[in-house]
Amino acid sequence: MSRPDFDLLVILTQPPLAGTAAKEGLDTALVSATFEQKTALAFLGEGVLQLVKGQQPDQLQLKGIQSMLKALPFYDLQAVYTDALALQQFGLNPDELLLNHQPATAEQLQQLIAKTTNTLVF
Amino acid sequence: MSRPDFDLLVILTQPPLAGTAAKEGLDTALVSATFEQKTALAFLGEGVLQLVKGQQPDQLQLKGIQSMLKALPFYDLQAVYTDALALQQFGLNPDELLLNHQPATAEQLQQLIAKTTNTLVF
Amino acid sequence: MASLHQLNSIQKLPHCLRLLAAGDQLLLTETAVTLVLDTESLQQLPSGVELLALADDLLARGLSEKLPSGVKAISDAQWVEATLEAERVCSW
Amino acid sequence: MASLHQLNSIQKLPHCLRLLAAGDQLLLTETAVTLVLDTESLQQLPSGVELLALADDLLARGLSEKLPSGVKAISDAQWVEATLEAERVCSW
Amino acid sequence: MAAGHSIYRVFFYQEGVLVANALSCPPQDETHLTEAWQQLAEEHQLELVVCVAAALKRGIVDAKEAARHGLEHHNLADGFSLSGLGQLVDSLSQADRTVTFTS
Amino acid sequence: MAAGHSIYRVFFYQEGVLVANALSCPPQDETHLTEAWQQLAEEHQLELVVCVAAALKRGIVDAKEAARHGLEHHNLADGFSLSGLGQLVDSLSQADRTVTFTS
Repeated sequence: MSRPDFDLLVILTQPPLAGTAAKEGLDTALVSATFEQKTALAFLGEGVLQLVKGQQPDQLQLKGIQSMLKALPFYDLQAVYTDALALQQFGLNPDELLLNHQPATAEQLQQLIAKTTNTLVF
Repeated sequence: MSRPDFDLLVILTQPPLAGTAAKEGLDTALVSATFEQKTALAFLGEGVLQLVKGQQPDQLQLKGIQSMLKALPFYDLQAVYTDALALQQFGLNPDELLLNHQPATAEQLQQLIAKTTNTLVF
Repeated sequence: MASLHQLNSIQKLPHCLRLLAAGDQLLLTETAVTLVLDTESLQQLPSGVELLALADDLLARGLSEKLPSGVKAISDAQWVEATLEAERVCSW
Repeated sequence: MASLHQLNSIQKLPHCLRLLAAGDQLLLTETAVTLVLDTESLQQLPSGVELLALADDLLARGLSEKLPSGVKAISDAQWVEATLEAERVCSW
Repeated sequence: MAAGHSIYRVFFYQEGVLVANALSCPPQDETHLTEAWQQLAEEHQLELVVCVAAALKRGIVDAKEAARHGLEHHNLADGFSLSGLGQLVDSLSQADRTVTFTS
Repeated sequence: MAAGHSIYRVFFYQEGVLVANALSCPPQDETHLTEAWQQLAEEHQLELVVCVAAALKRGIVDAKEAARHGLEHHNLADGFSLSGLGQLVDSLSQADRTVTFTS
């Protein structure tokens, strides 16, 4: 294999406020970036709903990951992909979402995995 | 509502050896029958796979619910329904399965819920 | 009023969907409220089923403004009323 | 050999299915071995993907005798080998 | 409850028993569920019953069960009591309406 | 391991941290997972590391964390140690192959 593009790809599949998996995945991605590992993040399926603006988790005395997502640009983690099919399924306009992200087809996501050393799914 | 047919319907939806939900559901149904509540049991979706014969959970040092199922006839719990569509989906012949059970269509299962006071899903 | 079905995760939708009867209500709670955006899945609902979603769960996930016309958002107090008005409650 | 995908629950199949590439292997473990009976879902697998299932998980659930021709049962030792032969392992 | 309805019993089983772990320390900005149930129960005189079989399996023990299993420590939170599935069946038959919250 | 491969580290996070609860009492005819890991670790000199943030949230504490949070009891099983996510990232970059077991 040629030198991989990324050391770690973290895939987030959970919708907002579904237990702690999304937060734990994001924590892992941020720690990885902090340790100077080349790190990418992908939102798959219901995971794309994490990027919906105007979420108010305090309404349920919960904490979402949106405030962490807004802080991403300050970490060395700029490779953010979203599942284009899921965006379409949920009727979400990519431009209306949080974060600078790149909608990707299933084929593009397959290639991303193929060019990454380790992939963790949350 | 006219007098219900059953006090409690327990629906098992989990495949074999998927955590403790199926066992906990079956425990609840058996305790209910022991307390002289009219109790019914239904296997829905992947739950029908609990009735496949020849399971060897000890292979994984686990305990399935099959030995408990074989003891059902000794409790006052004879109303056992299976999801006919799921049986077809998994290519299971109703006669090849454990227990004396009645395959039921979605409509028949809907009527079962309508004629039962409480339904718990496991 | 027949059964009130409570669905708290879209993973359980396939089972729940088949046991919904005309006259029943389906209440979306917790993460299942994301279904309100999933037009394709909503079309699979049998006719004669009223679709409800918990207002706080929608709000928390930023979905209140995106509610399609066929879904009614209800408060926690209305939820309690709905459990008492229904003949029975079935939680998936 | 490209990626070895490990799937331990059919709930996660929809995600996993879309990220399988030709040349990948899909290993069914734990409750996901029930997929071997689900002909309709198996037909959705992209071509060029080798389908494996853990022998012990099949045996424990009484499915060893019901294995369709397209699925290969493997032992725990073969599983370890498969993780080393693959370029990477992706667990769903 | 504000509308005059009364709650007969709250029964914790399956994964729900983990709420009764007195050693849980969620981050300070998250709701401490164990404490929230304790407060609610105290204010409204609710009975909080935890399924004993489900609890033991998941490492939630009271002083009595700890002694019985030879364990040094125990962790069932105050306000919760361990009991059997019979209590669930009793609640089902006594209450006008049963509402389940699944995981 | 029988085939000569070595295991760098076992990292428990998310729901996996519940394995390290020393107070678990599964029924006698079921595998006691906590003890099984302890035995395996002793036989093969494995390092069993539990994610500290995930553990605290789920009520798994060692003596030090219990003291820090003013708790009377602690329940981290012997043979396990609490540590941060940095250990997971270190393992990912050091090992030839990482295999994850999800819940």
